[in-house]
Amino acid sequence: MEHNPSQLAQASKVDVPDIQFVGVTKRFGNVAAVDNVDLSVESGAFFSFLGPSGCGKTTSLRMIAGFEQPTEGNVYINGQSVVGIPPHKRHVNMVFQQYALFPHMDVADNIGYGLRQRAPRPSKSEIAKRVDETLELVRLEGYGNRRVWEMSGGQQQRVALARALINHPTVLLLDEPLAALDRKLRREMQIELQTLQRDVGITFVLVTHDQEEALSMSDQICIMNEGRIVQTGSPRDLYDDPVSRYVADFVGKSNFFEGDVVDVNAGSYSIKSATGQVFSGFGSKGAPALVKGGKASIAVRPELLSIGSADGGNIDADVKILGQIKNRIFLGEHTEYLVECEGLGEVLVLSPKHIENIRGTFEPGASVTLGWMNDIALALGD
Amino acid sequence: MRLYSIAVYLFLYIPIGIIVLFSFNSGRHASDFQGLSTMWYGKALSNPFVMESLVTSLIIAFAAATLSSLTGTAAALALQRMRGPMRVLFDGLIYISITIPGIVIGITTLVALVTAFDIVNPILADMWPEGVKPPKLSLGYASVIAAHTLFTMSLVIVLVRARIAGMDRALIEASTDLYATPWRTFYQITLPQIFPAIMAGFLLSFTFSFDDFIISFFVAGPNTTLPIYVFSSIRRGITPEVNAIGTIVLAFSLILLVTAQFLLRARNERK
Amino acid sequence: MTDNKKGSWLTVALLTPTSMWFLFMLVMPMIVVVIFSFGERSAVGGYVASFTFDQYANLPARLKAFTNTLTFAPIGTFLSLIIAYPLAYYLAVKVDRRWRLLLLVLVIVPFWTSLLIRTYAWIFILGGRGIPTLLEFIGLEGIRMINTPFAVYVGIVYGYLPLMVFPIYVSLEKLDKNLLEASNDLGGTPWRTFMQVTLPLSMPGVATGCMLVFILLMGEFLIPAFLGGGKIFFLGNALVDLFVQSRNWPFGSALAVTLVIIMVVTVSLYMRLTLGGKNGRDQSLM
Amino acid sequence: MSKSYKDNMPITAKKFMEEFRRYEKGSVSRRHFMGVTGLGTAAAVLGSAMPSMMPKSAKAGSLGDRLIFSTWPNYHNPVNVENFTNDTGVNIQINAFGSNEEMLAKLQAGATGWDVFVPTNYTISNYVDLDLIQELDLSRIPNHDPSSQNPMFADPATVNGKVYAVLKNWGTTGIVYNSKNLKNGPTSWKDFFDLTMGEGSGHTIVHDYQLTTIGAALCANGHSFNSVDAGELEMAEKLLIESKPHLFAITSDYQPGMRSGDAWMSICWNGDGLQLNKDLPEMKYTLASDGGEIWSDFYCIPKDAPHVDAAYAFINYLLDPKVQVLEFESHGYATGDTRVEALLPAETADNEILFPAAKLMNGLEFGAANTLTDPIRAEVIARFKSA
Repeated sequence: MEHNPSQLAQASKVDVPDIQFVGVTKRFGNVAAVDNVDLSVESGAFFSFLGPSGCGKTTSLRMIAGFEQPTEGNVYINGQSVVGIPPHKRHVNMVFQQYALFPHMDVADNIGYGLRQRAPRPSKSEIAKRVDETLELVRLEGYGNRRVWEMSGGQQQRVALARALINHPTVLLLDEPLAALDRKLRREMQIELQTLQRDVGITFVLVTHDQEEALSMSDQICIMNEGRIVQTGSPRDLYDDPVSRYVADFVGKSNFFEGDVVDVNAGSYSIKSATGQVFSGFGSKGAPALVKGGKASIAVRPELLSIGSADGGNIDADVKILGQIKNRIFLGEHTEYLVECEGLGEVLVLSPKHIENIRGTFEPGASVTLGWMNDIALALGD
Repeated sequence: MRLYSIAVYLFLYIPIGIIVLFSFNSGRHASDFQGLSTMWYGKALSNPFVMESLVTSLIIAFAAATLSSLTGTAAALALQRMRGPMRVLFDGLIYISITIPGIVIGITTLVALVTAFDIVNPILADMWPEGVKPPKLSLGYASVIAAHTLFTMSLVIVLVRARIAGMDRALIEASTDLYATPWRTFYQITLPQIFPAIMAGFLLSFTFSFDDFIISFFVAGPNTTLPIYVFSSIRRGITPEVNAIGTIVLAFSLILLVTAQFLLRARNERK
Repeated sequence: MTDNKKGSWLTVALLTPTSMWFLFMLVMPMIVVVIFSFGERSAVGGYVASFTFDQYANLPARLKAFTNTLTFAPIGTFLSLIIAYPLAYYLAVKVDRRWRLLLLVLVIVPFWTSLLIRTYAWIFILGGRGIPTLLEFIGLEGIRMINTPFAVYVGIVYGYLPLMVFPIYVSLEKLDKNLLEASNDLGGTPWRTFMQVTLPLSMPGVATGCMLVFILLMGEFLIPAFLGGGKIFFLGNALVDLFVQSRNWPFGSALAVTLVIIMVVTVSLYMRLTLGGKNGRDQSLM
Repeated sequence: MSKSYKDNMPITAKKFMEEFRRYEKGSVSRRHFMGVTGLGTAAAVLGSAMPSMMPKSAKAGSLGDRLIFSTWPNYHNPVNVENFTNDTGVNIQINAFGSNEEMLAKLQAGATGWDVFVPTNYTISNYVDLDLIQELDLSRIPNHDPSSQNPMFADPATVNGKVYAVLKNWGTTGIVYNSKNLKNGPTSWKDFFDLTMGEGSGHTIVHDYQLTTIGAALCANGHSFNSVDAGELEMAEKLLIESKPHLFAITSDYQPGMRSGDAWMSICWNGDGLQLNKDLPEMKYTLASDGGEIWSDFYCIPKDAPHVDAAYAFINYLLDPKVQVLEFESHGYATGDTRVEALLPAETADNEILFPAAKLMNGLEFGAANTLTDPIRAEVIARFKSA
C-alpha cells in the first residue's frame, strides 16, 4: 500500500492523478466521518461523491479544499501532499452550497476576489479583463455591476462558478451546487456544468446526494456510506454492476427478493426466498463472492420486469411470479405499477408506452404475472 | 389601530414640543411662559460652562464608544472561538455587567477607585524623588470613560457576537478558498460583515455615555458632563437655558442623522 | 499545531483589554464593596474597617424602597408592554412599507435629547399648569397628577417605550405574513389568529423588551426623583441618598450588594422561565 | 431672482462630495478642503462660541489656564466669570451642587480637582477638622476688607484663630406660601406642619437634605433647630413621617412647584423668596417665630486644589465691590459687605426679605457644625425620605 506519489509524479508527470487520498481518516470526536479512504481523481475528470447526508462526502471535499485536516493518512493534490497546508495556499476552488457570495461586493468584485489576493496583484485592467471574460464564460455579460442579492438563484450560481473558475484551479470543488435551485433550473444547470467542464478542461469534483444528478453529469462516481467508499466507477458500471444491494438501491430503482444462498455455480447464485421459490442471478463484477448459506438478494430493475395477465401466457420470461396491482401511475413515456406479491413484498414495474399501447393497461386490483429473464437478475449481498 | 398609534406618537412628542416651545421663552423661569425670544439660545451658547460640559460629554462619549467598539469587537471575535470554563466565566461577567444597574456601577467604581487611590498615591509620593511633585491618581476623564466602557463594551460584545453567529461561515471559507490569508479575510470579509453591528454598538455606546447621568455623577471627579450640568441646574430652579440646550442637542442629533443618511445615499449612488 | 498555537495567542491578545476591564472595573470593585458592606460608618461619614453584619441588619430600614422598586418595576414593565405592543404590531404588520422606517425613527428621536430634560418636561405637563388646568375646563377640579405614583408610571412608560417597541417590532417584522393569512384562511377569527399565531411568535421580542425595561427600572433613580417629588423612593434613590447625603458607605455598600443579588437572581430566573436557559441569553439581551 | 437658491449656498452637496473625494485621495490640502467646504468657517464659528475651547495662550499668564469652581446653581453672574476669563486667560469650569452634604461627600471621596468652592458657615469647622481646606493667605486677597464685613456672618471663616474662608453672602431659611390659597399664612414651623396636615394637605414642599427639614420639625416641636439629641430627633422624625403623606414633594427645587400652583407652601431661602415674590406678589416669604436658620456662604480653597494661584485671583476678583454688585443683581442675596451695600439702590436696604426685622432674626440660629456629620440626623432624613 505504501507508495510515494510525488516520486511517481517525477517519474511520469502524465500519470499523476489530480487528487489522491491515501488511507485518509477524519474523526470528529469519536465519530469517524471519513474512514480509511483511498481514492484518486484523474486529471480532467468530472468526479462525483454520492451518498446520503452524513456519509462523509462533504468532509472529503472539505479535506481537499483544506477546511478540514485529515486525522490520519495523506491527501495529495497534483502529487504534492497538502496535509497542513491552509486553504488559501491550495490551488483548488470551491463552489459553495449556498454560493457564499460576498454580500457587500458587487458581482465583478466577487468574481475578481481571488485574483486580487494574488501576490503580485494583477493590474486593475487585467483583473477587469479576466472578470469580463469569465462573465462571458458563464453567460452573464454585463452583470458585473449588479449587487449579488439582486440576482436570481441561477444567476448567483453562475457568479459562484465564475468566481472559482477565474482562478483556473487545478480542481474545482462543487458542494451540492444545485441543491438550492428548482427542478427545471437544476436540469439546465446540470447540462451547462457538464458543457462548461468540457470547455475549460478543469477537473470537477462534485458532492451530491442526488443520484440522478451524479449519473447525468459524472465520468466517475464514488458512492460513500458511513465514511467508507462503497463503490467507484462510471455511471454505467454502477448501474449495471452494483457491488451491493446498497449501491443498487442508491443508483436507480431496484426490486429486491431476499433469501438464503442455496447454490453457488461459477458466478451464478441460487437464492431461496421466503416463499420457497428459488431465484437465480449473477454475481456482480468486482463484488465479493457470496457464500452458500448466507443471506443475499436478487435484484431486478423495474424496467427489466415484464408484466402480463394472471394466466402468464403472453410474457417471455425465465422466472414468473404472481401478484395483484396495488397502484398505477401514468408517467408519460411509461407506466409505473406497484404490485403486491405475496411473500415477496411490493414490486415496482415500469412498463414502456409502446408495450402498453399494444397490450393495454392493467387496472388496480387486477391479478397479474410478473416475469424476468435470469441473465438480467443480479445476486447481491448487503 | 391607527388612532392608537397617533395617540402614542403624541404621547412621545408632547414633552419634546414643550421643551422646544419653552426654549423660546423670554421669561426667566422655564415654566413661566412670557413671550417668544431666542435669548436663551444666545445665553446657552455663550455660557462657557454649558459649552465646556457639552465638550466634556462629547469627549467622554466618543472615547467610551471608541474604546468599547474596539475592545468589545476584539473580545467578541475571541469568544466566538472559545469553549469551556473560560467561556462560561466571560459569559457570566458580560451578563453581570449588563445586568447591574448603572447606579451600582457608579457607586462600586467610586468606592473602589477611592480606596485604590488612598493606597497608591502615598506609594507614588514615596517613590518620587524629593522636590519633584509626585503624580497623583484621581477621578476624572479616565474613571468616567472606564466606568462607561464597562457597560458599553459588554453591549458591543453581545451585538457583535450575535452578528458573528448570524454570519454565514461559508463566506470566510470562500475567502480563504480564494487565496486570501486569514488577515486579509478578516478585513475584507469578516470586518465588513460585522461592521453594522460594530457601528450599532458604537452609536448605542455613544448615546448611552452621552446621556448617562448617574455613573458620571459618582466618578466624573472634577469634570462636569452635560447631564450633570442639566441636573444641577434643574435642582435649583430651571431656566429656559436648559430647554435651549435640550433643543440644540436634539437638533444636532437630527442634523447628524440627516447627514449620515445623505452620505450613505451618496455612497450607494456612486456604487 | 503551530496554527493552533498562533490562534490561542491571538485569542489571549484579543481578550486582554476586556479581561482587564472586567477585573479592574467589575470584579475588584465588587470585592471592595462587599468588604465595605461589613464595615462601619465613621463619625463624620465614610468608612471604617470592621466586621459586622449591622449594615445588613439595618436593611429593613429601607423596606419601603425595596417594596417600591419591586412593585413599580414589574408593573411599569407590564404597562410599557401593553402600550408598546399595539404600536409595534401596527408598525410591523399594518403600516405601509414606505412609512415604516420613518415611523420607526420617530420612535427613537425623542431619545436624542437628555432623559433629564424630557422627564423635566413631564413635571410641567403633569404639574398644576398642565393637564390639571385643562381638566378644570371640563369641570374636573383639584386633580393632582405630579408627584404621585401615576406620574412615576407615566415617566416610566415614556422613558422606556422605545426599548419595548423595538424588540417586539423586530420579532413581528420577521414573522411571515403568510402565516397570518393562512390562519385567517383556516377560519381563525382575527382575535384567534392573534392569540394563536402572532402572539406566540412575538414572544422572543416581548421577553427581550420586558427584560431590558425591567433591568433598567430596578436601578432607576431619576424618574422617581423627578416625577415622584422625592416622595416615592426606589432602591436607586436610597443608594444615591446614602452616598451623597448620609455618606454612609458601608450601609450603601450593603444595599448595593443586595440589589445586585436581587437583580442577578430575578433576571436568571426570568431567563430560565422565558427562554429556557443559556442559548437564549444573547438574543434575549439584545 | 432667476438664479437658483442653491447658488447662494456655501457649497452644494455634489460639490461637497467631490471635494471630499479629492481630500480623501490626498490631492487637496486640509486647509483647501476646509476653505472650500465651509467647514473652516463652521469650525471658527464654533470656536468663537466656545471661548474655553480656544486656549488663550497669548493671555495665559502665571495663573495657568484653568480653574475648577464648585458652587450652587444660579448663584453667580455669568458676565463676571466671563470677564475674569477674558482678563486672566483662566478658563473656569463650574460644578453646581444642591447641598453641603453633597459637597462634603465629594471632598471626602477625594480627588475632586476643585480649586474654589462655596460651603455654608456651619460646615467650615468640619472641613478644617477633616483637613480638607487650606488656610487662606489674606495678603493674596487685597479686595477682602475685614472691616467692611458684618462679623455676624463673616466669623465662621476663622477657626482656631486661622482664616480658612471669606464671606460670599448671607441669607435666611424661612417659609414661602401662596397667600391666595392660604389666607392665614403660617407664622411658625408649628403652623407650617399643622397647615400641611390640615388645610394645605398635599401642597407642601420640604427640602431633601437634613439641616432645614429636620430643623423645621425640631422647631415645630419647640426644640432647637440644631438639636442632635436622639429623643428630640426621634420626635422630629415622627412628625416628618406623619406629615409625609400630606406633602407635595421633598425637594430643594421648590420654585417650579410654587409657581405652578401645585404647592402652596415650602421651606425657602430668602433669595428664592425674593425672586418668587417679585414675579408673583401673592407669594409671601416669612420667617418662623419658633426658629429657623440664618446662614452665610463662603469661598474656600480645598487642601489639594491644583490651581491655587488662580483660585486666589478668582476669589479676589469676586470680592471686588463692583463685581459683587453684579453678583447681587444675579442671585439676590445680601452680601454682608458695607462697601457693596453702599453701591446698591437705596430701596434695597428696606427690603424685608433681604434684611428682615431684627426681632424676627432673633429666633434664628446658625446651623451647628455637628449637624453636618451627625449620624442620627443623616439616618433620620434618609429614613424619612425612603419611608
